[in-house]
Amino acid sequence: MQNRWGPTRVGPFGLLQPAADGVKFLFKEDLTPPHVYKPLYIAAPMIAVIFAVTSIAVIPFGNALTIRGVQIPLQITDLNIGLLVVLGITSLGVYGVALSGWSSNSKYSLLGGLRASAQMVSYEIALGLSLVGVLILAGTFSLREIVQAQSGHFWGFIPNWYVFRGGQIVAFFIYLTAAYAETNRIPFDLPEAETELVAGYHTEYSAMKFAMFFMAEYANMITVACLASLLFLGGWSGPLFGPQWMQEILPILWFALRIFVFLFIYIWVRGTLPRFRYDQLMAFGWKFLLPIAIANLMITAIVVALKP
Amino acid sequence: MVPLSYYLVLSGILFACGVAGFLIKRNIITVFMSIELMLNGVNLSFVAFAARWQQLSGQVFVFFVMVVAAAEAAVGLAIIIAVFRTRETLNIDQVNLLKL
Amino acid sequence: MLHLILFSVFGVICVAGAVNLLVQRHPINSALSLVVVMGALAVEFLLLGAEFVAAIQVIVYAGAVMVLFVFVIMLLNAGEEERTSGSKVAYLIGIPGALAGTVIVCWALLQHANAGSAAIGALPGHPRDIALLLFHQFLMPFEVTSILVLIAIMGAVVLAARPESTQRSRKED
Amino acid sequence: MTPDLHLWLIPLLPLAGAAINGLLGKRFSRHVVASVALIFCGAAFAMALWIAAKFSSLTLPHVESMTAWLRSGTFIIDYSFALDQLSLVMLLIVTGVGFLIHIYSVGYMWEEGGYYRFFSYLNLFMFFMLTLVLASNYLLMFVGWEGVGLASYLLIGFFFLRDSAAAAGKKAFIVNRIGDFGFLIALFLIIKHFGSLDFQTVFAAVQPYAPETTGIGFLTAIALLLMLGACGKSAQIPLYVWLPDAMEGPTPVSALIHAATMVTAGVYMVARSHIIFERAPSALMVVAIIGTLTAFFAATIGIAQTDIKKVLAYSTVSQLGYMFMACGVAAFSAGIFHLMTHAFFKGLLFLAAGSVIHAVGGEQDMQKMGGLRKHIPVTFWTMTIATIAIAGIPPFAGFFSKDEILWRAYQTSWIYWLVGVFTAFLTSFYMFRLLFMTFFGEYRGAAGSEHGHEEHAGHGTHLGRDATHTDSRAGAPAPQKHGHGHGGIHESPWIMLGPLVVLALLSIVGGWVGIHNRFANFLSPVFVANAKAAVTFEGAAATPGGEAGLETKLMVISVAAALLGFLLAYFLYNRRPELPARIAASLHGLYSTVAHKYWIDELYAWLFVKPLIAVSGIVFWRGIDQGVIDATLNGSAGGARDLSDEVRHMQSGNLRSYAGWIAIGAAAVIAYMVWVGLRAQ
Repeated sequence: MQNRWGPTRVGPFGLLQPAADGVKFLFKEDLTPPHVYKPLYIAAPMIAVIFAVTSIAVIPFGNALTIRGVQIPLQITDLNIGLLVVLGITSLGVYGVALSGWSSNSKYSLLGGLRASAQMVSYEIALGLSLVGVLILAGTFSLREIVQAQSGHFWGFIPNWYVFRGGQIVAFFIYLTAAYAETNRIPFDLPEAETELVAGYHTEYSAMKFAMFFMAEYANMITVACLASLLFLGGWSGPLFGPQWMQEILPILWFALRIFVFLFIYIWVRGTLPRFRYDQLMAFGWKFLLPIAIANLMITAIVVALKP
Repeated sequence: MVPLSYYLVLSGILFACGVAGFLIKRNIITVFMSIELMLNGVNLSFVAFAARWQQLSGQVFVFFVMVVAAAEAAVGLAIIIAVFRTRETLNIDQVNLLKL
Repeated sequence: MLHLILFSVFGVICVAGAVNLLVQRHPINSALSLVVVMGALAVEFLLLGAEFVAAIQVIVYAGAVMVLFVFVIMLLNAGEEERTSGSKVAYLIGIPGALAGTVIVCWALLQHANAGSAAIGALPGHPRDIALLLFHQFLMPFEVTSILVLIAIMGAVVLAARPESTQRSRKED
Repeated sequence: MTPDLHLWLIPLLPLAGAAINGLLGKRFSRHVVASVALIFCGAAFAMALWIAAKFSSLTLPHVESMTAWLRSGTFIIDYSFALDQLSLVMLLIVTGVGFLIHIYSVGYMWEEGGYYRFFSYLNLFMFFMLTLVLASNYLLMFVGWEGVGLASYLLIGFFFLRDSAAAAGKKAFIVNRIGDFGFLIALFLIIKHFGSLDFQTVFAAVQPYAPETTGIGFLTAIALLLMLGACGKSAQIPLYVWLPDAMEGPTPVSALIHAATMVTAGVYMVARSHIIFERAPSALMVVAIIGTLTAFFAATIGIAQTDIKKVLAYSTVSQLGYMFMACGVAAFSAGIFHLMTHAFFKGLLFLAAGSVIHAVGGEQDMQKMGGLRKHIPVTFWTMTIATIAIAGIPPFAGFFSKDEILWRAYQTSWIYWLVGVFTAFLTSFYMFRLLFMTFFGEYRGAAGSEHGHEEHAGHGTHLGRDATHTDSRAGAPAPQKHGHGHGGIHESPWIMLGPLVVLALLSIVGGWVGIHNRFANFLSPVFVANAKAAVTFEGAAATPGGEAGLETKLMVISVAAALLGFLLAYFLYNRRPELPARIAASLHGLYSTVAHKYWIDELYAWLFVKPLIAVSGIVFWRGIDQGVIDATLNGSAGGARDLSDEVRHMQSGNLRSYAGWIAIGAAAVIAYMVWVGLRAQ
């Protein structure tokens, strides 16, 4: 772990630093370099952030909250095909990266965009396939039902999470790896590898447009963490205690805790692992993750089929 | 309630746009996209007919069309890359060696 | 009524996207218009109840196939379309033919088809039902398609791979 | 419910061997090739024995149908195999003799190129022959029939580098085609009249017909056409010319295909179709006449031949004539009996001849042999046994079967008998002539012998390995071991002698099964209709005891004829070897006519081949092919070219133009469909 200390000037322990950064971005001069293809140059960060944020729409945060007799489902909309929608919308996020790279009319950006699109399309397959094992076990696409299928314990104390069941721990790690690649995080951050491509696809961006890419990236990280929690770690389940209102609130806390852990791992990995080479990245995705994911899928399917 | 023929007409228009694209576009990639557009139009008619006859097989067929389209896109784009590599052009009017 | 409004709105978006595909001269704009068309079509599918198809439409078409297109456009650095006129036939015969065909079909559909009408979600296509169809009634076509895809993958790899001669010379460098 | 015997396995085993050797044999060593061939062939033989062991428990005929082959309306052909007494006998002969000859070939062909090819062909032949024998319908039989023809063609032309071998292969194939043509038309006639090719169905349908004693009906036509096919396959007049030439093939092939099995397929087919023949007396008469004539005619040619294998070839033709004579007088079981004994002794003769040829280094001319008795005793003794057997001297195998035939022939007409006996005399004469010329007297060969004697000591290890004759025959340059290669006259290795001995035993005892008509009784269920038909046809076929004395008399006469032949041969070729030349000189014209096989080949060439070539050249090639067909085609092609020259401008190579044409076409189709649809409403 060799991460530097962050700036500590703003607020206690520098906690307000993100807010300060945001304000700073808003007020910086919004440069538009010459020779860029303007419509897409402007649209690209929007696309990125829009899709990143939209995909959270179908993710449930907990059971319905009952406040003064009014039931508030902790989810914007519950779809039968919730998981597919998440996957679909995240898959559209590629456009933001790819288009920004192309429209910047800069070789670094273009290379970054190319890398990003190839990488994200490739790893999306492994990502999707790693989830299918869980889907076979749960038998539904609805995220809420998947979470409900994970309630309870087996052997008395181990929670019924899919990460512990049916060998899906393999799928979990495939998912985690592919998710890092999907969100362009270290060790798969080749689209923005600063040692090779200056800053990759967002080299030519500044001010709030630049910030939007980062918003999109972190939003995607949170989405991915949400999905991991929901599919593998039992969603918002956890010990409930205390008075009524606390029992209402606690699931949200448990869910947030899981996401926090995932985000922590993100940063942890960033500090630990070096970056892949591009051909290694592709070979890893196609020749290692994908076969394992398919094998996991086959085995799970056979086990489920043979189980009476 | 929307008459299903509206859906079919929409599908027809999309298909016609695809045909027109094939006829007037010069860029191979765009021509290829026109084909995808046609396939999409057909997909819509499949789904509409599925609703008309209350038969899910119509929707299953959309699935097949998509798979074929994806395969076709992969091969087609590979061909386009190969063509570009040898002829250094994407203009379909200049890729016309297939004649007597 | 809501159905009609939604249908019209997204139908118009569809057609607008398709026309934009034709009008735009830069392939990347065409590609993005096509993505819009596909997204709007997905909504039309949803209106007819085909939720699974809609999701797949977004994932496969918009998320994968079109990304591939964009990728190739970027890779080949395809520029503005040249306005060459290589084919008189396409304009003199093709366009009128396509127009005539479309008009005839649309006329026949609007005037003489009794296709009935559909409410929102006319035929719910749950993934489970579709899967049952796919893996029972359509198992054979499904397997055949999978072989097709396999062949397509291999074909794409072979076609897009650099010719061996250049590969070798690159290694020697 | 009879047990499932898996009859299909029997033909398929050799096929598997053929496939393995044919596809992979090139990489195998000779040992592997030989063992593969032997294993699969031996397995078929073992299976045949197993079936024979279970035979008594079967309900006959035992038909096993694999799967449908052709289904066209009511016309159904299955892949089905049938087993009855007749096919069991054939099965045992084919697999047994075939297996022995396989063993023999391992040694005989050891030094040849294309070893794997040879065994692949040989196994292929076994497959087709077994298909032929086991088939339960005419079409499957025809498959085997054509297949053995193919295998025969391949094996005759095995040394394809020699022109004569290739030509002989072609000749055999083409002459056979003429016969097959007849067979095929017969099949068409059968389909037309009975709507089936299945043996049981057809025969059941034929059963009610009365013999066509007056006039010639379709049964006679079918029978004659079948006979034409049999003539081709079994080398009968007028289609026998291919068989002597077929001796170009390796000797084991001559033994297996052109003596023991394939050429008897015609006899088998006639016997199998006996119900049809019995109802066509005039066809039967034709069969008998052809058989008798062939027997006599070929025997006379055999007298003057000097090539050891040619003598045997004409002898085969002659013996086949006997079999047809038997069939012609409705003594089918006698024919099959002779077929069996003939398979033993003629196979043995050929193998022994091969051993002789092997011994003298590839020489086939008997005039250059002589005195071999001392050098190759085993071969000599086995060959002597075979010669006695074929001459018809009791108690050897040939006596029983030939006597049976002659007896039955006599019952029909004494002319057949007379010719038959005279032929027996000739047979005995030329066979002993062969024996004396080859094994007695002084060695008349080249000087190679003394050369060989010098190296006699070290020779034993090279037994069978130095068959340089085969190299020279294959047109390949002689190998470097030429020095000691030509070697002396030496006995063949035991892998070749073993089969000789087994066959010699069979040649001795093989005929004993015919004592007291046991063989005929065994086959009688197959020829059960025989007796009835024979009654109507002949009047008094059922042998009453009173005729036994006559039978004995005839037997004595035929044995006497054989002994006479032996004595004459002994006198001419052992006592007074200079005499034959003088006789030949005094009978100059007759002798050369016989020696040149009555100029039949030349006659055929002048009568058929030349006119055919001329007619083909002038009428078909110049006239029809060039004048009509080519002119029409070229004319239309030219027209098409001119037209397309105009239209090709549509083919601009521009994709968008193509799309334009498609669009307008699609619009037209859509318009038409909408119009039709609306009109229907």
